[in-house]
Amino acid sequence: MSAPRLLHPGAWWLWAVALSACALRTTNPVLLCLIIAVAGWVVVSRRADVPWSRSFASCLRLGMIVIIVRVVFQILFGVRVSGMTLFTIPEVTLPDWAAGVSLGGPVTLESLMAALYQGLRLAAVLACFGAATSLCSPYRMLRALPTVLYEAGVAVTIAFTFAPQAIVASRQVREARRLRGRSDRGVRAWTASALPVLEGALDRAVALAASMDSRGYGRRGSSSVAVRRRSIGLVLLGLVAIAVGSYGLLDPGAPALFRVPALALGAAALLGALIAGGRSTTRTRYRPDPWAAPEWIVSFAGVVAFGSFVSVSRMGDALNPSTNPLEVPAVPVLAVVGLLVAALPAWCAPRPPALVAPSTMAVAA
Amino acid sequence: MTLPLSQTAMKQTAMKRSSLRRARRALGAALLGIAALAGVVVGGASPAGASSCSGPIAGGEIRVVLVVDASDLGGGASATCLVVAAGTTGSQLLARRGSELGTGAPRYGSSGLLCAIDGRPASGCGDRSAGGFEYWAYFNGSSGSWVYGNFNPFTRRLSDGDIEGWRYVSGAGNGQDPPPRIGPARSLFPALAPSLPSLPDLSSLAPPSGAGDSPSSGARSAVVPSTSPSTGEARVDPSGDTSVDGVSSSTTVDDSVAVGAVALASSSTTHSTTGRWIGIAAVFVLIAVMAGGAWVQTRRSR
Amino acid sequence: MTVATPRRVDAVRLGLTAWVLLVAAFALGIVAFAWPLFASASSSIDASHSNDAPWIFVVLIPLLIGVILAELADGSLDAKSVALLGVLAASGAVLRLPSGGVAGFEPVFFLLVPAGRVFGRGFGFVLGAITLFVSALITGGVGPWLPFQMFGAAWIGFFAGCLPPARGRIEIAMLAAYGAIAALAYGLVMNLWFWPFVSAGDTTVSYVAGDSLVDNLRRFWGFHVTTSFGFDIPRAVFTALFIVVAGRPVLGALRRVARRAAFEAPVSFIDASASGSTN
Amino acid sequence: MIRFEHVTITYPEASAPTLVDVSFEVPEGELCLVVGVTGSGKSTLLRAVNGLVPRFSGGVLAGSVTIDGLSTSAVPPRDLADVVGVVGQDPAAGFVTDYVEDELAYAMENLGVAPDVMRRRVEDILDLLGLHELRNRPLASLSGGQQQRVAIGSVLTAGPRVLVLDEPTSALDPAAAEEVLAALTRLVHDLGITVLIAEHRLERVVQYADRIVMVPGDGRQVVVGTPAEVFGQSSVAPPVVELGRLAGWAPLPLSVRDARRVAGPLREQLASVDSAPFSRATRSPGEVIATTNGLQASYGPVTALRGVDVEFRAGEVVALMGRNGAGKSTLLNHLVGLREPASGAVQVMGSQPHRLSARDVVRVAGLVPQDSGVLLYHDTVAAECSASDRDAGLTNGTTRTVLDRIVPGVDPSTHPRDLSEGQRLGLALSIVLASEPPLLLLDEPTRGLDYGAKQRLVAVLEQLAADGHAVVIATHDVEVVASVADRCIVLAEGEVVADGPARDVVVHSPVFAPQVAKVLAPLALLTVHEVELALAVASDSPYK
Repeated sequence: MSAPRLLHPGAWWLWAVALSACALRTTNPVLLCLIIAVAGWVVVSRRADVPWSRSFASCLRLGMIVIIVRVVFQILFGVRVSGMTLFTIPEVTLPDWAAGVSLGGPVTLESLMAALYQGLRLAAVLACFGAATSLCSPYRMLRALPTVLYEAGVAVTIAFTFAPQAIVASRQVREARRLRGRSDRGVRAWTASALPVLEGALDRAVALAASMDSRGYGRRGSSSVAVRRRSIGLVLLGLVAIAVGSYGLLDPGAPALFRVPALALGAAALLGALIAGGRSTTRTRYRPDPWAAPEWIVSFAGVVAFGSFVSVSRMGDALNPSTNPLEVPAVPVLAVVGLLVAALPAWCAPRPPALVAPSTMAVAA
Repeated sequence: MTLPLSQTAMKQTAMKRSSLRRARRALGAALLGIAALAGVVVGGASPAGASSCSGPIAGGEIRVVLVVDASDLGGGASATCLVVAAGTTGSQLLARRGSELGTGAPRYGSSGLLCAIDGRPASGCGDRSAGGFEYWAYFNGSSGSWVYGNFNPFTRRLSDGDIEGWRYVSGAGNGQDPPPRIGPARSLFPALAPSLPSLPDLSSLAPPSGAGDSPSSGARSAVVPSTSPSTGEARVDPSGDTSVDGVSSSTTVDDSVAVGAVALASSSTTHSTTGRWIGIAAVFVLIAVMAGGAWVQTRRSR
Repeated sequence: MTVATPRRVDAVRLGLTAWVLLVAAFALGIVAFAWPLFASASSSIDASHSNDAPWIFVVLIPLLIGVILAELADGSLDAKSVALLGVLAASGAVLRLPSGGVAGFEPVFFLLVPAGRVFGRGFGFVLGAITLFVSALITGGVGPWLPFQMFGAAWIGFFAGCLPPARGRIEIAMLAAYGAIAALAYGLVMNLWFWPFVSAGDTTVSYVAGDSLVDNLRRFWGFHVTTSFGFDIPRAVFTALFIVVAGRPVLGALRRVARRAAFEAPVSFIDASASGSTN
Repeated sequence: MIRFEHVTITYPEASAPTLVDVSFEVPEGELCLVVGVTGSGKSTLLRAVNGLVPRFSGGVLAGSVTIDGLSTSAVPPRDLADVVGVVGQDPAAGFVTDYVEDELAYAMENLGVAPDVMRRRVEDILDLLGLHELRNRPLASLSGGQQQRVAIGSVLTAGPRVLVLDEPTSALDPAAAEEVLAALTRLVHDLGITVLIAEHRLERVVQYADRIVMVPGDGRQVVVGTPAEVFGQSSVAPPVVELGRLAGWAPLPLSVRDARRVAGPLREQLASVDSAPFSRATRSPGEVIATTNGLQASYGPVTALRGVDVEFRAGEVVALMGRNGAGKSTLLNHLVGLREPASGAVQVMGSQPHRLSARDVVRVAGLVPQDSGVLLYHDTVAAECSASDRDAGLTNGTTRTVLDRIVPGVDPSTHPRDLSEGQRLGLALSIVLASEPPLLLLDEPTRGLDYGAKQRLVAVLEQLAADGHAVVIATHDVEVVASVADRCIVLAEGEVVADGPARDVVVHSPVFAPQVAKVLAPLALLTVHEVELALAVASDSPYK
């Protein structure tokens, strides 16, 4: 248990992505619920006390909504699979311009369960994303960007810094409207206040640019031709691979190699290009986040869980319980164990330090 | 300026509290959802009743023959005449057949692709093979010959006298894939006649006209009763199903299907449901513990 | 005061590589968004790992955006552009707040379109991507859809920068029309990507892998009409209205700052020793 | 260190050059003060030091600017980052990151300083500027003074030899200004950094300056020299210098301390004179216009006002003083009905402002907010004026006439944001005044105004008071208070700690006393003008 510090955002994201990949491989409600629980547990025990750590809760709520939407969708548009009819709603057929789809009819338990499973899966994926966002500070995330994306990162940072001020400014402007004897409520007031805020923002941008310029912004070693060639080459390779991959994805005739492997290769090449390009800048990072044992453990935990799911899916249908006929979902022990491993970060990750959050997220609430 | 600051500060604290509360509520909600789900899963499916294909059909009902050819999976080919409500879709027809023969409902992939009929194949869905893909190809034979159906069983609505065919093929996934080996003959529809109890004489049966290329024995016998108007229809089906071809197919399903059916039946009923329930219970206890722990933690951090 | 005839600013210049990347990205974008329509029944998309394809794109799209941003940034993204980007992105995100990021009332484009118009394609592209990224981070709305939103918005900004030169009323009308169309297209495309998730499996409006393009399109249209028109139409109308109402002043403000930030402003040193230096 | 040689700067689309043939030199380790009226080109001169002008702004620079041997024509600003550090007017506007530490490191990241070196320098700067306890704080949560110091630190970390600051203290309250100036002098004395400052609040900085560059504007030659030399002839000068001129002291005292040393005789001479007659508070306040009793206000956990009881009468000018965050702005907002009192009551002309509709409020009370710019959101001055006439339902042209009375000769076609500080304030003021509210509130009206603009503002306020308005100004500017306020209310922690005649309150406060009062204490004279009058009386008093 190391001293309180923020874990490298990359580790959290790896963990979360692996977990969501697990969720994608199953419609087993039990496992999905377990995934959500694991994510929640880790978030609760390792999130910093900062505004953005709330996003997990909101993602859970969103997940709930997704489930409901999916089920309602099934009830309205569901094609009537045979089975135990729960209730029947009157049939309607939409006009042709709306593609003449027909709504309503008898609603069966089987169809509802299928919808529920699918909704649950999406909810689980959302929960994983929510976990990642609420576990790592966006600022750290930006600092972890590859250096070629530095400019974009700076732009985002500026946006973070400026957003709350823009909100304050818009409030002042609305007050100012009242001072000038205009109503400060309603959409009109809101729109009218938008413009002065924008103008202030733009003036602000000019001042900011001057300050950045005089503080050495954009002072980078001209990227050497070799490096540039290398990164461009990588990019092209990546593009070709992706093209092949997406072709293979769509054409049944294409050999298996032309599919996911090709796309993976493409992704790798692009990533390589980003990193290779980074070498060319003379910029340095102040106190970069270390990638130490805890980072390894956390990301490893996620990978283990994913591995367990893959091996389970090899063994049979336990990950996708049939809803028609409706059967009691089996609980593959291996997958459960894998998910428990994924819960390890709740203990292995260092506690976050007590840091004061900048007002960005707060005001946004 | 102090007021925006103080406000943000205030907002932050407020939000922290509310966010924790939300997180807790959300976890609780998740648990509730799970409980509800568990409760629902207990309910089983009950097969719907069926009306006779040889008997008179009521208005709003249609007669459809469904040919399923699983020969490539070691199963036989069978033709089943069913009476269903007008506007039934191809997928509904399949499900209905499954419930009538007791061979269980077809299995679909999450993308809506038909994966298995009568539990065949046991796993996998449209996997690749040497010949391209192994999948259930959908045909329509209402015209008297099989037409590769580029249509979607979920949206395809059937009309009276339709002959639908499924064959498990290994092919490129286009019109070149082979059709079912039972020809889509009108004769697949049993003549309407009063039902007189007698035993079917299977030996005296001639091969049907327009039966598909090299029909398997199972397939031939399967279509027989419907070809001889004199016999075949007249018999009470042990399963209480008066549908002649229901009988015929059910009697003539070869062992593999029978075995498959048994296996499938057992898989949906007898295999250790209790064990599964225990497993589920265990996991949910786990989840409950986590949720509780999370709740306590958020409480403490307040 | 050159308000009347401002020169066309190009805050982020596009090199050859950038163009190649953009074209490639556009193509991939089409695949990423429209794969449900082209996927054939038994292609691996709905074979064993049924939903992998979209998730592959969830990984690919951000990478691609990253590469493009890096390429655009390389050299041509100077302090002024970055500062403007940041501030405009923040304003866009803030504009989005009252709508809570709900699809219905989406004033983002109302800033994005004029900005792309004034500062050029490249800038529009970057601004679109960054604005949605920022607002997602601020509202905690990070999810699998984010890369696609960024991508969509980026293109909206890009094409806003490609619109033909026009002045006064015509310009406003053109922008408003473009805004409305863009908003509609955005919703449509987002749905297209999202469709297979919401309604995978067995509904009359759900995606059926391998079904004929026409049928899938029909069903998709059904899905779109039944689910999203409620949001998309108002969004398009709002965007157009905004641009009609506030378009002129916004354009004015942007052009003013383009002047004050003096993109491509003539800089010269008259000096005994050194002279004729440029930015 | 800094050398300007025959520098003439012309902006694009500008008819005349902003600076003409400017030549001066600042040796290493000096603190050089740039003075001049608003719009005289001070900022241009400062930004030319590291080449932001013309590289950033566009334009033509004739002549040459060399820093530490580097010519700005050869080296772009970003490559001068480790030679010149430039801090803009509004520090917050220059912040790129969100946390103090990151902000300090930002410049070094751009320069590619090695991580360990970076770490060390950040620590050094944190100690040097006394920011160490703020290192993990978000920038937005800092006070003005702290922000200004962080801004300075953020350019210092690059290790420049020259530091250029544009009005570093004009927006700060006296205490915060002291913090910043103390830090600056430490830099000059300990690190031998050359500092170039532009500042309106001369009284704050003159005493630290080694050299003055006076930019008269409108194309006249700049005057360079020691403070004493320059102020001998300059039109703009801090009160203590003017007092010195009046009393004919030589050398001219630049700080209160110097002045007190030589002020003995003057004090004796004036001791006999009873200051009462010169106290300009001869206006007789009229009927009560606004009152608050037991006014409470709070933002969530923090209480902004706790039980404030004040009243404002027609025809008096009341100064509202106190630290930042003492509750001044909050009180004003309540008086104009922007906030609803948590408890207690606010009465303006017998009605509760927050109950009134926007249209009615402006007829009762008008507020010119701290950033007067937010009142303006049309694209020309003319549009603003006509809009304000429409809003308040006045006959067309009313606002314009008011504007002409306050700041004559503003080009109606200019964009409000292109106006000078003083003009913009004038425009905002006239918009508020157009509907003639009996209660007029101004929040920090003198921020960023030069002496001339301040004097005009004072005149306007006098006029308004004479017309029977109740004028309330929340300000840090003790000199303005001294010259215009009849009554002074001091807020602290949201409570009224002093409320009485400006003279009594101000003279006895170490913080709020104007320079003249400090020099002449215990005499209750506040401005040079009063001293003049007093001297006139004293000279023909029987004692001589």
